[in-house]
Amino acid sequence: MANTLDQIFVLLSRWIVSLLPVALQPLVGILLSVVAIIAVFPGLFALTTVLERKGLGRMQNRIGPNRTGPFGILQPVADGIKSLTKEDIIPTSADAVVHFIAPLVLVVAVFMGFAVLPMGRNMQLVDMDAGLLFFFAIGASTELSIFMAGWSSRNKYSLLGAMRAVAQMISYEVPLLMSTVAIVMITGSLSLVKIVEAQNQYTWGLPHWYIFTPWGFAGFVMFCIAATAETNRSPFDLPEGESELVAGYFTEYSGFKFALFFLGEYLGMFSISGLGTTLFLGGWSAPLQVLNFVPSWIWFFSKVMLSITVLIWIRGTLPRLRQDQLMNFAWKFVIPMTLLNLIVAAVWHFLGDGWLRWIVCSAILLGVYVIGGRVQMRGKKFGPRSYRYAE
Amino acid sequence: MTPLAGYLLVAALVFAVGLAGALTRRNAILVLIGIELMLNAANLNLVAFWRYSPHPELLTGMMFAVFSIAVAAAEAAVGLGLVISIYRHARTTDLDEMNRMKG
Amino acid sequence: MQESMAQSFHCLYDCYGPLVGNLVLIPAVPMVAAGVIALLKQPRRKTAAALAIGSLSFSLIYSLFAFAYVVSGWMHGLPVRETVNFSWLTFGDGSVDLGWILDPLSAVMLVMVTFVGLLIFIYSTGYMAHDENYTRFFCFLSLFAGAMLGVVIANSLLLLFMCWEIVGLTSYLLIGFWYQKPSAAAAAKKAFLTTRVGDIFFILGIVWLFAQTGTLLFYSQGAGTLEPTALAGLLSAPAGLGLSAATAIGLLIFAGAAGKSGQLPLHVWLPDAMEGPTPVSALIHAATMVAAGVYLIARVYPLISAGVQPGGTTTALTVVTWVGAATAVFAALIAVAQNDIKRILAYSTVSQLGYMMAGLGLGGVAIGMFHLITHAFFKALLFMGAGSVIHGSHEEQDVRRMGGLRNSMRITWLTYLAGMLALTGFPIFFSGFWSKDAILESAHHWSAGHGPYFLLVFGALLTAFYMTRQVSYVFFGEYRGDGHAHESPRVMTMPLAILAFFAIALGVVGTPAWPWFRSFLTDRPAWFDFGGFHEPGLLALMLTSTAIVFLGYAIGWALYGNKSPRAEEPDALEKAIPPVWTALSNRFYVDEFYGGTVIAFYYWWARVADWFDRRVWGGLVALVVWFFGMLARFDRFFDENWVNGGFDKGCEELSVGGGLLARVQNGRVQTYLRLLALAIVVLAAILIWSSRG
Amino acid sequence: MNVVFWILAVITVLGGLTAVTLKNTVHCALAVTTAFAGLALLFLQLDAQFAGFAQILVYIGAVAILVVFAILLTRGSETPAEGVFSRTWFAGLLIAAAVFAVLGWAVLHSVAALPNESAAPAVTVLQIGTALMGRYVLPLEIVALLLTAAMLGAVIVAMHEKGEQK
Repeated sequence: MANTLDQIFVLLSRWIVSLLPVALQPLVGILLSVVAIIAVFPGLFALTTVLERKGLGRMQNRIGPNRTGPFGILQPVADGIKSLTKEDIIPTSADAVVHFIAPLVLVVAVFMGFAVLPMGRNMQLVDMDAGLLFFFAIGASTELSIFMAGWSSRNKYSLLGAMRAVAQMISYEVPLLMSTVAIVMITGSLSLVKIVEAQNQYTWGLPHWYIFTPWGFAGFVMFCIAATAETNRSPFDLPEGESELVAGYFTEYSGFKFALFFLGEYLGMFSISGLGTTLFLGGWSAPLQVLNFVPSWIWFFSKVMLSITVLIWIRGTLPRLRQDQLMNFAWKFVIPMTLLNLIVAAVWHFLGDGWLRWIVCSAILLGVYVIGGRVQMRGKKFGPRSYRYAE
Repeated sequence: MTPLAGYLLVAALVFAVGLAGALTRRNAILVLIGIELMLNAANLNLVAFWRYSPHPELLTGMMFAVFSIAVAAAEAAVGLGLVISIYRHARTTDLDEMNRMKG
Repeated sequence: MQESMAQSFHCLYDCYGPLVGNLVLIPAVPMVAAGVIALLKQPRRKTAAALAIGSLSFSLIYSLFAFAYVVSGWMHGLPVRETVNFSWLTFGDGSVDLGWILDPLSAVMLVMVTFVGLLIFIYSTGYMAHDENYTRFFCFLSLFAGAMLGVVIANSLLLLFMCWEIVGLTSYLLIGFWYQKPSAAAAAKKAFLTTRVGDIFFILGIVWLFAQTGTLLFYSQGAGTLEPTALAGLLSAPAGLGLSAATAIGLLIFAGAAGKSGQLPLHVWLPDAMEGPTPVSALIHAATMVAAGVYLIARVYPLISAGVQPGGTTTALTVVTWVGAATAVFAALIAVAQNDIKRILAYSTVSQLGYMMAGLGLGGVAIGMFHLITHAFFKALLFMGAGSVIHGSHEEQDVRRMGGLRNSMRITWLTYLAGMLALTGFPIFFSGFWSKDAILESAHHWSAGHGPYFLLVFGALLTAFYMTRQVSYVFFGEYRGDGHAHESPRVMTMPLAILAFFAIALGVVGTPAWPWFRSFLTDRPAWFDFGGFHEPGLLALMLTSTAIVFLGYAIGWALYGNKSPRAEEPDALEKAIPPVWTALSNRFYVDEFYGGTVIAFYYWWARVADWFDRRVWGGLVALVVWFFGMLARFDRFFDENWVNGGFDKGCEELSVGGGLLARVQNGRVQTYLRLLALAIVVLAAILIWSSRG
Repeated sequence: MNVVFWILAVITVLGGLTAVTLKNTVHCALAVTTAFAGLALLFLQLDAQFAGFAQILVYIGAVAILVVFAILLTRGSETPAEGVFSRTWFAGLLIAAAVFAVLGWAVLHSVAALPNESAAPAVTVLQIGTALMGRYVLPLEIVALLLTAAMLGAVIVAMHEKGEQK
């Protein structure tokens, strides 16, 4: 029972495909999954916008949207309609073609990223042998679209925003990649499916998720930082820092294109947190052996949503960085630490099983982090912060 | 399936186009772009020959391509850095005006 | 347990427990610590000390584990000798292997070195507290500790030699630690060079050994140099002068050991080494490094004693014995007439090392090593006590300007007394008694004559004498220094107390009744029975040595006891027998002798070489210069009149041609690129064309 | 003759052509990016997944961005007054054509000798990794060194005037 429930989507698609003539079957099979992805994630996107706006509202001591529908549930629908019906403005001096292409490229690229994410047992569009590489290759091409958007709309805010975004994304792509390489080293495969399966084992009912190893944990922290920067979310949201440059690279966008950008942003968020889940949090594997009866896809999506919530929480909590701080942080702290992580992972691998590797690896990491933190924080003063809540 | 010749012809064409770009454009950056195109054409040849070689499992050609991609990245970085610094000095990226080394 | 032991004992080439497999950590960790400390900034004193002490305590713990492992193996009747060997570099079909070893010898030595070392590290935090080069000091110290431990665990003569040299280096660095003192710098140089003399012989021995056996590993499953097959080969190989290769190599290695352990005639550097900070003297020049020579001999004992019949001896052993005995007495004599508290101890160290060597030569590894261990403890104790005294009486080193300190420095006094009694071999209660007694006993039983026996007994007498002299100078009478003495801080006295305890207690494991130590090193089971005392002549022997020691105390007390002579008035002994005194106080003129012979020769030779340079070579050079000068003149003449004309013409031609070529060189990248492409086209065309036909 | 190949080929070549002909430099950069993408897809066509993804990652992810940055930093996007083509563009074009002629001629001449399709090699990333760490470890190290040197060089070349400006 549990198994059928677990595999329900797979079985469903198989069944549908089996109805068709053989010639069409592979094509339709793929199409089905694509459609599923294209259907599911925008839905999630709608859900998330509400979540974010209400959550942020609570954090900032506001109510958040609560007019449309019960508790403002229908807010995204309203937004969607609004953005669709709005006039689509293209600045006269803008470079029309590029201005038009940019959002498409972004959305397409982001959607392609989902192709390799295993969202449940046997639930991935393709199990590519170089899945991780594919993911990053696709992710890299989003930068270009952002640049196109910024440059084409002939507006210094947009241009600045784009430049910032690109610089930031390039700088943080390195640690993002590095922090995952450790996992590739340990798993011995770039295929996300294999990586998840490697984590889907249990000792004493506890899972072998990589986050539960010293290097894995450190890598996860680094990954989160880099991912937040990669998706241009606060505290790394300089490219669209409202207070500095109106809305960054999509200042000049309106109507549906704007919606596309918005969608692209959130999809990027999903895909990156999906990747994080897959790499560190054991993908679709259950957190406890006893919970295995719950369908795998439920686990995957709940984990993704969890990490999204954390992202929202961070956005509600942390102040925005300055550009130089951003760069220094990337090149002087995150990247060295990810490099260190590689070494630690190697040590872990070569020390073989046993308690020794736990002690050694944790010792190295702790030592370096403490010292590094000291060096970074030298001469910086942190005073207490006082909040005042309205009753 | 496509014969090897097809790939080779495409590679040759891309190479020629790149060369033309490198030879005809004024802007140093575009010359660099042309050179990148030529490099890519070479890579395509490498990969194609690897694919059609009797022993593709030896990976030779593809490895070569991968390495040349890496080298090309380095080349682009340095080249563009040079262009920028030249621009700082001469306030131009026009190759016709960069003839200080004239004999 | 049993099986694992058995398995590990009959170990094949590279099967060993994790414990032995990682044994290299013991030296490695302090060395790494040294490296890290070297990178520290000077003000980071705490960090440096913490690093050094932490790393060494790690080594200590690890060594204790190793020791326990060996002991348990031995208790199960399965003597442990596990080696980890690996090939360091390979040439042709030969290869130089390195490796490390865990056996009773190295285990005991490991524990001793790490333990004493740790105490001395702790002590130094107090002693060097006011030195601004604190970090450098600890860097050197832990480097030394690492190298020394490397010497201990080495299973390859080459690895041992490497660490040996590092040890020598650190000793040099530490003796010259206060290099701003010219005397210290000189002493450091002297130590380095003198030990070099020994080391040259040593490496000769190593090379020879390698040439003979093709390996430098001590033990590797029957293929090692110390294992029967190799030894048999060495014995059979002649080396001229009626010596076998084994003997010759043994002697060469012994020369190296003599250099490190300050045996006659290479002892001159050791007393001067006292220019270094006192902890250094205690650690390097009393407890560990100088013992390295003894340890080396103990390690290669199978080689030196190759082909020995039970009860008999070999040439090498005889040499070792005689040198040792001679050194023992010689140094003791000199020690009688020294006034620098540390120098006295230094000479006493030399003589004790003599004892160890003699012990090795006479009674084998166990006896020599036992004295080494006990001596390490009480001599370290004495040195640190001396350091504490010096510290307490305002950097005063002259015993005549001290005195009466027994009241002002209680702990130091008591611990020092313990050390002194142990050194002189006060009966029953002190470790020194048992270890020295064992040596005397074996000397007494020695088949090849009684010479060493009498020498050593005389040495014992002298030891008792000069120690009494020193103690009564330093601690009795009334204080003659300036200011008034004060006790040293806790961090310095605490190690003293610990060491004192061991100086007393260690004797337990070496009594004839319970020769635990000896049986441990010789892989025999040990049991307790008083029958040990009933061996013929043993009790008599013990009584004799006791009598001798007390005689020494008596004379010493009679001459110096409780009276406090002024520094300027002549020494009591000098009043008694002036000529002897002058000879002794001038250390038998050994330094002067060397100065008169070796060094003078070098000076002379240098002068000759200098003259040769100036006159002969200088003249030649001048000649050549003149010749070329003439040549040049001729050339000039030739040039100006004939060459230039044609050359100018050529130049014009060239410049014209260059002008033409320069058209092409128009500084446009694309032009060059174009030419390049053209060339490619042409070449490719030619290629294809040729390939067609 | 399969369709995908031809589509990709056309995309690539067109991308290249537009890249070298367009007036606006940024457009050129974008066009050349499409050419890169086309080439990457051609690699995939040739079952060289790894090379293809590497191509995308490096060229589209890094080189294209670099080029764009360079263009913006050098104000290259403003089309110069005296035309985008150098004075001697005609010669250049001729030579390029000649080169293509020679190459094409060579290819067409050796069509008969060219090897035929062999079975698609099952090359896993694992094999590539082991090859990189085994047979190709020296080149790998050297390339790593080169990249480091290049990075440092580029940084220094591009910012050595910082001292004067600040």
